[in-house]
Amino acid sequence: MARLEAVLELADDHLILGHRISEWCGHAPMLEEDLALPNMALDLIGTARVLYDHAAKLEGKGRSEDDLAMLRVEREYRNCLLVERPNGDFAQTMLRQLYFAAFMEPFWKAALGSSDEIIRGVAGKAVKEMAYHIRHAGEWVIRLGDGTEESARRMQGAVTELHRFTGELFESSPAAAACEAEGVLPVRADMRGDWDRVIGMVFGEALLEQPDIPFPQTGGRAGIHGEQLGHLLAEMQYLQRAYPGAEW
Amino acid sequence: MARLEAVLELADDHLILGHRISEWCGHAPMLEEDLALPNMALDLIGTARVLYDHAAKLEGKGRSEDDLAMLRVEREYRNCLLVERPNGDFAQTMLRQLYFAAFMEPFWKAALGSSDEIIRGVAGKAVKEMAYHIRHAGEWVIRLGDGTEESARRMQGAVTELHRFTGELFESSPAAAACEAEGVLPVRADMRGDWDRVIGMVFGEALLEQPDIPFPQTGGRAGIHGEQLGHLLAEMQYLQRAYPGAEW
Amino acid sequence: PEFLARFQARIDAEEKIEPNDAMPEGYRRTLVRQIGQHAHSEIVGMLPEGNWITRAPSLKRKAALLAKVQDEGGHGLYLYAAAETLGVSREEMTEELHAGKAKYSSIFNYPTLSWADIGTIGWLVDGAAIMNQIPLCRCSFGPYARAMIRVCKEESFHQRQGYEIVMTLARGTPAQREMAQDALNRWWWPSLMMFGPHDADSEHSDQSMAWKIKRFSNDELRQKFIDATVPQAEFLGLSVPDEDLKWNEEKNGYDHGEIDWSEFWRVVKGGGQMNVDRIRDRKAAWDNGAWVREAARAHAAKRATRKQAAE
Amino acid sequence: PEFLARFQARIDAEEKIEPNDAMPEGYRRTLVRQIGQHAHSEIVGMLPEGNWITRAPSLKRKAALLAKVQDEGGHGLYLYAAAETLGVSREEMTEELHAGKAKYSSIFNYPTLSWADIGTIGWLVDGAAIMNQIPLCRCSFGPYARAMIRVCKEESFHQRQGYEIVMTLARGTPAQREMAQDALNRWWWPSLMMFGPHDADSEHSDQSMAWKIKRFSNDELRQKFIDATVPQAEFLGLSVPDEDLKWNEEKNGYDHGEIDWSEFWRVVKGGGQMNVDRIRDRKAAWDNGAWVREAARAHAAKRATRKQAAE
Repeated sequence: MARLEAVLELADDHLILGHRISEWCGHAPMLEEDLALPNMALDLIGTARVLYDHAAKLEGKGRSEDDLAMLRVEREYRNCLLVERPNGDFAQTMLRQLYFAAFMEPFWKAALGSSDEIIRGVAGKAVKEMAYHIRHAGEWVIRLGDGTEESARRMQGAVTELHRFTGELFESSPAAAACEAEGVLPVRADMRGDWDRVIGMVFGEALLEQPDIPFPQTGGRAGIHGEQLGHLLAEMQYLQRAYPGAEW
Repeated sequence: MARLEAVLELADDHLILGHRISEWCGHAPMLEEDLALPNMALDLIGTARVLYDHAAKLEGKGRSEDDLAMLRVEREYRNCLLVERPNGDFAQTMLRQLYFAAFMEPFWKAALGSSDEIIRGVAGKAVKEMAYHIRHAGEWVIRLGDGTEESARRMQGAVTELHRFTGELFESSPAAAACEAEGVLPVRADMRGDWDRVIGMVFGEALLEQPDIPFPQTGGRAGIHGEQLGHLLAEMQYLQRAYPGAEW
Repeated sequence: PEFLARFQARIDAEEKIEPNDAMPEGYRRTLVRQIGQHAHSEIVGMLPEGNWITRAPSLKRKAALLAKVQDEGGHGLYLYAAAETLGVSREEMTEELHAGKAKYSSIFNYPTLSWADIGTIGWLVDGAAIMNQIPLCRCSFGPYARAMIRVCKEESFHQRQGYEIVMTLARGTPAQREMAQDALNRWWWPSLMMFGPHDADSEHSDQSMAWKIKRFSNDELRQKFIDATVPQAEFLGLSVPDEDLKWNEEKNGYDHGEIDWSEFWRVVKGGGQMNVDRIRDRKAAWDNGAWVREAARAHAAKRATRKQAAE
Repeated sequence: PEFLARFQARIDAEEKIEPNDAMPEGYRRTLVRQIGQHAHSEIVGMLPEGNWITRAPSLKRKAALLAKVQDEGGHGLYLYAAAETLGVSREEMTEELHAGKAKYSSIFNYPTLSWADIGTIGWLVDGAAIMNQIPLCRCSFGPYARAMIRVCKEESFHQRQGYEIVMTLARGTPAQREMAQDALNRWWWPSLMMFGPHDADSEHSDQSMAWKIKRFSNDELRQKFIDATVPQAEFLGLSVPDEDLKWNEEKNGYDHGEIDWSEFWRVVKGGGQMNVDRIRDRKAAWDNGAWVREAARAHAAKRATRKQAAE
């Protein structure tokens, strides 16, 4: 069922990125970021919860939000590769967040007109959150890009590392394409203009250049992930797996 | 049952240290060590297998070696704290290995006279392996301790980090004490002399000093582990947990 | 001496002391030490709970735990700000923590070994913290008192949330119930130690009482905590790991067994299982973040220069 | 030219060329490149399998996988040693790998996504490697030929072990069976690509044939591999993911579908999913180990000095 699959793709994007961000907890470079990072993680996980719940109902097999979030195997996760990339340093974490939010903000804005009521509801809240993520992460990209020599080097390193995963954001899986045709979800490719504009503005101030990407990386929507995802899942699923059927 | 518990303590020590060492695989500082480290891991895991199998039979509930190794929860593992410590850098890894092997070598030597046939069998093989581990790790401790300024600093850092976990090696849990009284296992405290002699010799050549330890750390035999062990187990147990009852 | 008497008179009249008011050096020092320790406790306290964020058993629990740990960071922030009004910077206090010169609550030197620990910390550790902190909402030093009002509200939310986690486990499968009992066994005594040594052995106490920084003695607060908590454990069907615990009709409270003070002092002096790891983790976060903070300063300076040039 | 003729005569007479023998520069260069690539493939090949060591599903499998990855390191060691006889150091070759100047087998740029991948790599990837390597045991260059004899023995052990893992899964639960089929789906085509481009598109080939570095063409070896492997898949009840695969009675072998060469070239040129991560991991291991290697050198020098002083 196309809508179920497409909703899971979105849910997985938000959960996995939220999980990655949550790994920073207690280890941020300053106390203010020990507050800001969980904030962003909470936004993402909150959105994921509504989407998994929606997916569970679309599926109609009695599975719960947690069953979908925590009891699938690696090949069944449908998140894009960008969100599963390891945190790396603070520059990579902030850039990854900017890349993602600069896509999701116009996406959710467009989704305000979805024919699916739940999607509209998610969009209303998420569009504001993503605008905040763009602002917060964007400011850091600028500060680090135009900060010290070291921070500029690391920021450019982050671009080299992550830019190749951004193309996948604009690609629609067959399931997503079906939802787009029905007006359930916005057309992913349509976000390109807004994304380019935001990234262009931030990069301009950050003195960064968008690199040429000879080999964009994709595969997440088909469940072909990088090798880090399995390790993330082993942790994330541990209790659910170790105590099958328990309530928490 | 005391013997079951005491055998599990030994098995857990070997498995967890073997697992830690195996984490180096493909990431060692030189190709020769990419061969030597798996060698040591294989020795440890090989010993663990025989011990788990022994424990499973002592228990007599139809559990297998893998059930015991992979399907207990964190609080049920009985390994000492030393072996679960994160790998840290190569200096820490080699020092941890030396500390452990310098205890196990005389232990297995004494266990050659055990009243338990399986223990005698394990001891015969393990005593040689531990002698090799002492040699290999000891040589690295010497090289790094008396190498460059950086390596000496790291090696001394490793001593500061790990020495406080060595006291636990010489302590017998009630289960172990019962086995010692019956002649099943050697008395742990009796290894002190040999251990001190080996460590003293190596440290002498490595220009290292044994620090005073105001607060020796113990707790592993009661299942009070550090926070890293849970993460190790989440990975190690993942497949067994995700596919209950499957054969591999 | 006349100044001291006037100061004490203000205190006795329950007036709030504000940062710009004249105050005895001892009063200032006591507060800096206490508020700093309190702030550090919030920050270090993020680590044992943070240890379970990536393994939280459901999305709801994961979100709640994230929010809780975030709140603790927030408390740290208010408290550092309150201490800063007394003329020490957050940076200085942080460096003292990393150098092992400043203390933080010893409870965070115990490891979190199961999910039940997360519930139990909320229930017992936040519960004990609230007992300590409610009187601080009336502390004579204004900024500290105001910070505590905010902190206490959030803490009691955490306490209820923690209790609810433990209740879910206590009413869950046998394995979950065992997990809950095990956590209670491990955290009970350290929680009692959070109130500090017996009154007879407590330094700093009398003067702090006189200055109304402290309003109840360690033993009074500990008794309140026990009296409040034991019935909660009973309600869950869990047993408090103290054979000598029993109701004393006469004092209308529980008598409890002897606390192992050697354990208390060992952990205070750095010998707890996690002391070394906690400080290492905090220091690593700080050191690994140095380039970020430096870049932020450098960027702010560049921006200021540009702005000036443009004016 | 006279020298070249004499050299070719030796080759034609199946004489082994040894490191100190005179040899054409092209022969030397070809061998350095090929042996180096081969060594790098063993080393990089430790990573995708290493990814599952900490998650191996049983102690027996964990030990076998460790031993296998260790063997690969050993192969790397013999092969670097064989290349070193031609005058390039292991260090130089390693730096070329890290700088992206030296290649390694593209197959290792695919991720290992499930435990079945570990079996499938043994079965297909080691299987394909053996097809390539058996003829190399008769390579005209002595040290390479001798290294390959040792390597081949171990590889065929790995291949059987891999097949046995896949068999266990194929005969296991439905989920395990699906895992095995999924792994075959993902690794089949990349394994066929391991033999290199079609003969018509293959550089270096003719000269290597003449020099007896190579003894069969890419397409010949690929055909052998397919003919050997398809019945193995059938025996397991797994389907080879090629709709055009069918038995051709006439040629006494299988016809297969068209290989996606654009995919092949993309990965060779650095665009595979794991190319960047593989080199980063290797480089990180090397860079993080620099202080260890340096200390070992420093210590050896100190020891030598002391020994001299003592004599």
